Amino acid sequence: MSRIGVFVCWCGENIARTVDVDRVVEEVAKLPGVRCAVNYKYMCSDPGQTMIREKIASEKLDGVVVASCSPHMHLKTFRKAAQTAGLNPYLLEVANIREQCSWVHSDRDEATEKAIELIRMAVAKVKNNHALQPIKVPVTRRAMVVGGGVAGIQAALDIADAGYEVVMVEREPSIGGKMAGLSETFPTLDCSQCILTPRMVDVGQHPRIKLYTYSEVEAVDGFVGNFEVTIRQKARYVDITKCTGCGECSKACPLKKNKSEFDFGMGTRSAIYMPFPQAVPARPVIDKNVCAMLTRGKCGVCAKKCAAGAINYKDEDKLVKEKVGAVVLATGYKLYSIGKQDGKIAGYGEYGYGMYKDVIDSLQFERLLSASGPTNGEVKRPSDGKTPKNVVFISCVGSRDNAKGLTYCSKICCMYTAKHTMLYKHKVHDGQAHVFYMDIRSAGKNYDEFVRRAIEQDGAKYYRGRVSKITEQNGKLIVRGADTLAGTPVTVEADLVVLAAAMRPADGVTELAQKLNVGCDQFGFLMESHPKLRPVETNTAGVYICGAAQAPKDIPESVAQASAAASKVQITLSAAELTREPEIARINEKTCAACFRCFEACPYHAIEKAEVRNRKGELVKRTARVNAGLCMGCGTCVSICPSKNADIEGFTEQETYAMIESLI
Amino acid sequence: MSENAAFEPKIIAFVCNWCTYLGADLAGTSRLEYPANVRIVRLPCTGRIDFNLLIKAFEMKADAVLVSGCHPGDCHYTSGNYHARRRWMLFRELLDLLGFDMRRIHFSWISGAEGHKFQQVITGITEETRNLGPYKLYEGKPAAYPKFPETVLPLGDFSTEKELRQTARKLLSEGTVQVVIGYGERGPIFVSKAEDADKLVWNRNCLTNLTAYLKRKEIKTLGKAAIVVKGCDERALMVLEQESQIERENLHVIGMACEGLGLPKCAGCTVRQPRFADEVIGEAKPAEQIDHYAALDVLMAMPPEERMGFWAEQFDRCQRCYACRQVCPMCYCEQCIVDKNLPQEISPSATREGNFAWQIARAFHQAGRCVGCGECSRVCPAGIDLWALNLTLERAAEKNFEYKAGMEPAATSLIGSYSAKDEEAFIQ
Amino acid sequence: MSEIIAQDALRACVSEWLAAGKCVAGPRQVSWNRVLYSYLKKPEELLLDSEARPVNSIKEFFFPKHEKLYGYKIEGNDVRLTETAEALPEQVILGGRPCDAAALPILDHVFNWDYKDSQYNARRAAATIVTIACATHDDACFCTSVGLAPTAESGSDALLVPFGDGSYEVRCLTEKGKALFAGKTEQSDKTAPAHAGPEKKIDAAKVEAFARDHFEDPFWKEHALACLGCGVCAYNCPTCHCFDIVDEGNAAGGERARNWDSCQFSLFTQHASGHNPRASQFNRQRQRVYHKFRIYPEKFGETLCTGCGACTRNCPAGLGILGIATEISHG
Amino acid sequence: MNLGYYPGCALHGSSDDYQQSLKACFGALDVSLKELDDWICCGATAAHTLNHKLSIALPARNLALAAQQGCEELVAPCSMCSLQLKKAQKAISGDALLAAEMSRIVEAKPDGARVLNLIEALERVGLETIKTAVKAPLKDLKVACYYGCLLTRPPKVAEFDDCEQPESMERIVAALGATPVAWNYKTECCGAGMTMADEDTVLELSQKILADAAAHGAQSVVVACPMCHVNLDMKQSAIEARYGTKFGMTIYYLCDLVGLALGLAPKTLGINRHFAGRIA
Repeated sequence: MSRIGVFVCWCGENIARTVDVDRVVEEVAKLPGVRCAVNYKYMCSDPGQTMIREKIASEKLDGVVVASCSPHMHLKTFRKAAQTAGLNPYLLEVANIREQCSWVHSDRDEATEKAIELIRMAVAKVKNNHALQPIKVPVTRRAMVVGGGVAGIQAALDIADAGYEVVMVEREPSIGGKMAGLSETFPTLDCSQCILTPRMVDVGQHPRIKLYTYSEVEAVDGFVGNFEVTIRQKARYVDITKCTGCGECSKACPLKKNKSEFDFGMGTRSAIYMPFPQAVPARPVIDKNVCAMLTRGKCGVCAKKCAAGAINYKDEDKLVKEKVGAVVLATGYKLYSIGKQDGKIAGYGEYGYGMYKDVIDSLQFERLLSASGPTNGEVKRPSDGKTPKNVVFISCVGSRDNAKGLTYCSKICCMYTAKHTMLYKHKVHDGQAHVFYMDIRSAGKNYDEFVRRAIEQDGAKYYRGRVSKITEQNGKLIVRGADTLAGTPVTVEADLVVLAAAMRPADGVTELAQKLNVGCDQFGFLMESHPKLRPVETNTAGVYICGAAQAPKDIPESVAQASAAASKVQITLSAAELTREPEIARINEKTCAACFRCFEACPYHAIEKAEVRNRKGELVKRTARVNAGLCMGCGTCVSICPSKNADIEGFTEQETYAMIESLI
Repeated sequence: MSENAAFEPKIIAFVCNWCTYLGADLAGTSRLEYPANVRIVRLPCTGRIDFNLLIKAFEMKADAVLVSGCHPGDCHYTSGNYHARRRWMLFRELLDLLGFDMRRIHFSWISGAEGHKFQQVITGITEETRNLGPYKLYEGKPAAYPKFPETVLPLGDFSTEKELRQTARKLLSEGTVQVVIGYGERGPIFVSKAEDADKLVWNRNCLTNLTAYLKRKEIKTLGKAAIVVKGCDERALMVLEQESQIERENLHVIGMACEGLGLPKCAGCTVRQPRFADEVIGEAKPAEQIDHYAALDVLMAMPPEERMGFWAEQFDRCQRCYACRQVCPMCYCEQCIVDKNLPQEISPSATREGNFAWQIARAFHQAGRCVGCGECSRVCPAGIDLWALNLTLERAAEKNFEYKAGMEPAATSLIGSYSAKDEEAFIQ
Repeated sequence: MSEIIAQDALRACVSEWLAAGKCVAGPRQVSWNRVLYSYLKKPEELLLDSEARPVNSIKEFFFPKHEKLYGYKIEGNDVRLTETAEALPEQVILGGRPCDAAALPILDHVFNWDYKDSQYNARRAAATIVTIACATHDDACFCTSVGLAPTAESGSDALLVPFGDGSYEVRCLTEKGKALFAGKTEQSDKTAPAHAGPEKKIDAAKVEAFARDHFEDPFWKEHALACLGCGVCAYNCPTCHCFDIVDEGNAAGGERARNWDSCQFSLFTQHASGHNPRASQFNRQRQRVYHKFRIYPEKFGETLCTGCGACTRNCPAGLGILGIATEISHG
Repeated sequence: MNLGYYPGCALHGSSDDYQQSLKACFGALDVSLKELDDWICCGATAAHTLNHKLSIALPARNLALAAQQGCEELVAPCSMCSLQLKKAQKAISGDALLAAEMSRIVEAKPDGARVLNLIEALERVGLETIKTAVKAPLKDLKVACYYGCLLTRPPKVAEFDDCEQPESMERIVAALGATPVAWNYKTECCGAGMTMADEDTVLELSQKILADAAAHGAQSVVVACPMCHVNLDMKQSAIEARYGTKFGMTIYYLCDLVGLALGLAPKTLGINRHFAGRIA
């Protein structure tokens, strides 16, 4: 007869209000194999846990059921407690009588009945549970950081400074990300490049950081501690080992009229180009879609000009393999596509983005403000280069819009819009900034003060309301909106309109996420494994996330989160061996018929075709076998296996059937 | 309805840990009330949820069962729900044939963000089940034995017996093989001496699907074998190879062109001429094509409760002699699920419940594998129409996935694989 | 002088018995290719003078394939037994063949030699066996080889011998038999012709002798290769009587039950350790022959076979006692 | 091609000219319009502001009728009708319980038919088909495509290419050889139902629309909504009087233009029954 202890939590009033905890205890105490049953106000509290530990010792319990909140909340907590009391943690189960009982039922009797049954199920399961030992896997003590924006840079530097090798993969020709293109940063108005570029150089020169720019992650195999990553180095047509970065090639290049990606189309670049002067590595790349030599086989000017002979028109994509133990995803963001984009209307047609030259988005405006930008920091409007006297800023373009945009708040727009009005005012003294907003969200150190300054000192006009339509009449943009505080419609005749478009995950993140079996939310932002308690982990062991790839956030937050991810990586890499949850599949090799349907079905390729041989080395039989390092414990193999030679620890057939049979 | 006014159904929900369970938690945190009738069994993934669990739940007097997991594309384990979906697409057809009350088996995709949907689904199911009343499992209306379409049972001539013997003699004397698995006067024989080759016969009594012997220890020890197969038996070899049960190169296949043994399965046979044998003896005229599934339409035309009655009557006769399993080439498990008792997933007792559980398991384990050799039906001492179970799953596989077991050697297993494009209409 | 009864009179009896609340079992066409002894709902279901032989035997009316022994309920930490007070109705087992009936006295020994099996005995007591003598036989039949005959009376309460014209001579052999047919028959001066039955095919004594000193003989291997290891032979044999005892239940309680078991299953002798003393199919087949012709006779002084031929007739692989016994008998 | 036809109150009353044009035009494209038998109000009355359930039940009944009368595609030329029908469909398809309730109320399953407004109906016929059917291309006709407020909104229901800068009507007009002008007021409100209640508003709003169309060089405005037509056409003289500007702007129904391009006489299309402008 087993010796099970049942601990019923009141969760203050949360459970006790609807569930008669005394009756529950009285009833479950009668269950066969239940040694003791008690209830307490807060089981998760220290005294609660102590109670569990003491009972385990005094009653010599060989199984524990805690009836409380969802196992997703506190299963781990209680299992730790059990462990410290010397009980194998996997002999403890949680019966969810809060989220799935007291909170969803109002009838006290019904709720109590259900609670009792839920506990009965849990007891039945625990009786069939058996002790599990954590699994140990070897670790390659190197990390990969995907994305070379400010978050990636921070993570890479932290990990490298801690003494581990880092492989950094950046899609663009240079690291630096969005931040490299910004003008000044809120709330201090210090120059973005002045603070970022030194960090970029650090990365470039760090002895333990291996930099792959103009490269993408092609494939990822393996599992925590043992990833093998295939990286595609896109053909750059420039040998960066020979190149000195003198820049003669770009000067000489005859094709100069190409929209500059770095300037978000506000400026131009040549066919062979360095994205921006402070690029790391300071090496150019040839745009193979425009280069005359690569498209039509005529030209070759850059090659002639290059003293170092670094130009190689025959260059091709290369695939490189790197072994790492942990991965940080810092793939950043892009802006919500507004109005006409490549001929297609994407939303917010009323603002006429893509129809009216002088309606631009916030990042384009950053380039107009930036000293290194196409206008050298002078604010000139795209259509005719005139200095705009009236500029309208519209916030929440795509954000917080259930009707046709995205439901979430992009978080930074309020702040940078305030910043924009200031910087504009500082450059165009007789200019007037108008801001249409829904709410001003300026939580953060010195943030609200910053917004106040924009309004009070730099005289930006703020209208609480949406813009319904922008129309163009003889060179002016007629912005029609509402001031809901004054309760009147507002019409502004603007020279330039800046749309604070929502932040969205960068392109290709979902594909990358799939390669790593990492989840994405409905917007494509990478999923953390717990919103509060595991904010930089993912559900794939060894893969961490930071920066705007996880959710919209500003520079300080991205940097902080990057350091957090970095420290998690360091934990993973800190030992030569790491331990994993043992709730994974096992195969009864004695009765496995080796049909290998599980081998076909396993989503993680965690099943191996193995052979059992006797002492003489003769083949006794073939069998499926589980790779403990790869198995994630989904249990697909269990259902596939007709005679249930595959089973899954923690959710075994025996445990599950016991639960069902306890429901009579 | 009224007499069930007081009736509170028992509903068992099998849900995945990452979507629906979290959805249920969210319903809790959002305080969305729903009836207290549901009992949730948390499993890692819908991919883990096996059909036997559902049957057991009904045996434990569940009035309705729900299976719920992540939306397609959202599986925490990338594809568990796709595998599950494919299985349910097949499994429902089997239950439907048996006359199960399909209004008591529910499937849904509920994400961790869909607390409201969870509330809605559970409320819906509970109300529906309240109206349906308690589930009387395996109780149906008695039904007259249905009138299945008449078919001529073709019977070929068996003039090729001599050739067969010559071939066997040659193989044995030249040492190509150590044993020839073939038919003798009384039944299957295993000829290992060339001079015994004349013991082989080829006549209308060559019924057994000899490929069933390839799984048996006793036979494996006889050395490299040549096996006599008809076109129908040959299909089994494809599946056995696909499932790594035979190494084709270590097996010499003698295909017998066959124009029928006068069995029902011979009507409209599409594989009279073996296609992949090492040598084929004889030439068979193609059979006149018939609609194999017509017989099923007859069964499906009966109202569900009569179908249930029909099967209850049949399964009550089942003795659990396991002849159906033993003659089946596909039943090669080292230990059959019914012979395991930790846990006892399927009752070994010849009770109605036990026999349903067993026959459902046996049939469903053939999903996408059964090659329709009909041996199970032929040997059943109780004359149970097992063919109908297999045929239903064969039709389901063909209808839903254009899949027919044992037709081409390179095929991947139906149950072991999935497609994101699998289309069904029953998952909420 | 003899008693006779016409077929329709017999069917009339059936409906009368049914009306009186008796359970009446007899041969019934259950599917296009199968006749089984089973309980009848109406007299028309009774299949008379048919060539087709029932696949099963009448043993299952006394020793069912699944029989609840007793139930139990779990209450808190203690378990309460609940007796199965199944009131057994009177049974008439009609139309069995002499080789089926002859098995009953044999089973009586098994179920009573030390422990008296109350449930079995109760069923026996409540039943009247009305046998119909065989007018024909097939290749699988060999009753004459084990000391029986188409008109053998062993185990029957009444024997009906067909005239071939649709009527039978009724030979009441016990009080039960007399009681059952009292007033149902007519006087006649005809007596029914006795059918000769199959020629003697095997020699049980020879088989037993062979068994004594050929335990390790390769003969057994050779003759078992085709065996697929199902339970058809044992389950449909009138004399096979092995069973397994299982507990089935859930958290609320359950039952202890007796299920048929067969020595042809690999699990039959499987040890918990995983070791199996009868590891291979030929061991199991040999066991079955031994039990019938050596082990059982040694204990009870009679062969555990009535020559009904069911095993031979129904074996999916064309095996069966007859084949093996014949081989042994003729050298 | 066969399409179901739900006229709604307008096309059987004040906007009879719309119906005349529609029938002529589709006739010429040999599309037969089968009018829904026993149709009732679409719910665009006070219903949708007063009683949510009723505002779904009314269109639901019409949808149920469509299903019963075996019509798979239902043309509702009035933008309010098509909107109401689509709204109901959306609501029902999204909510099993509501669907069940509706089936109870209207005693039939309110599913089936795909609802088409005039633009969608013409798209259904096919731009290519129309192009090839054109006999008299409307070259040198500069026209402002006016969608109004109801046709494209709410976006989730109307599912237009873009509810603020739609282009589907332009595509059709272009196919007829005419030149759609780029202008600002495509989807502004014309005052719609205010016609009776508050004429001033109507006049002001409609004036802006006509003015902007004129400013961008349009000689005429094409609409796909009976209300818009009333306000821009019938009220035009009133507008001109009030604001002292002469527009003389012909207001076409989209099917008018198609009809003309197919070589139908203005009379056949009932254009002569319009008030403002001159016939092209």
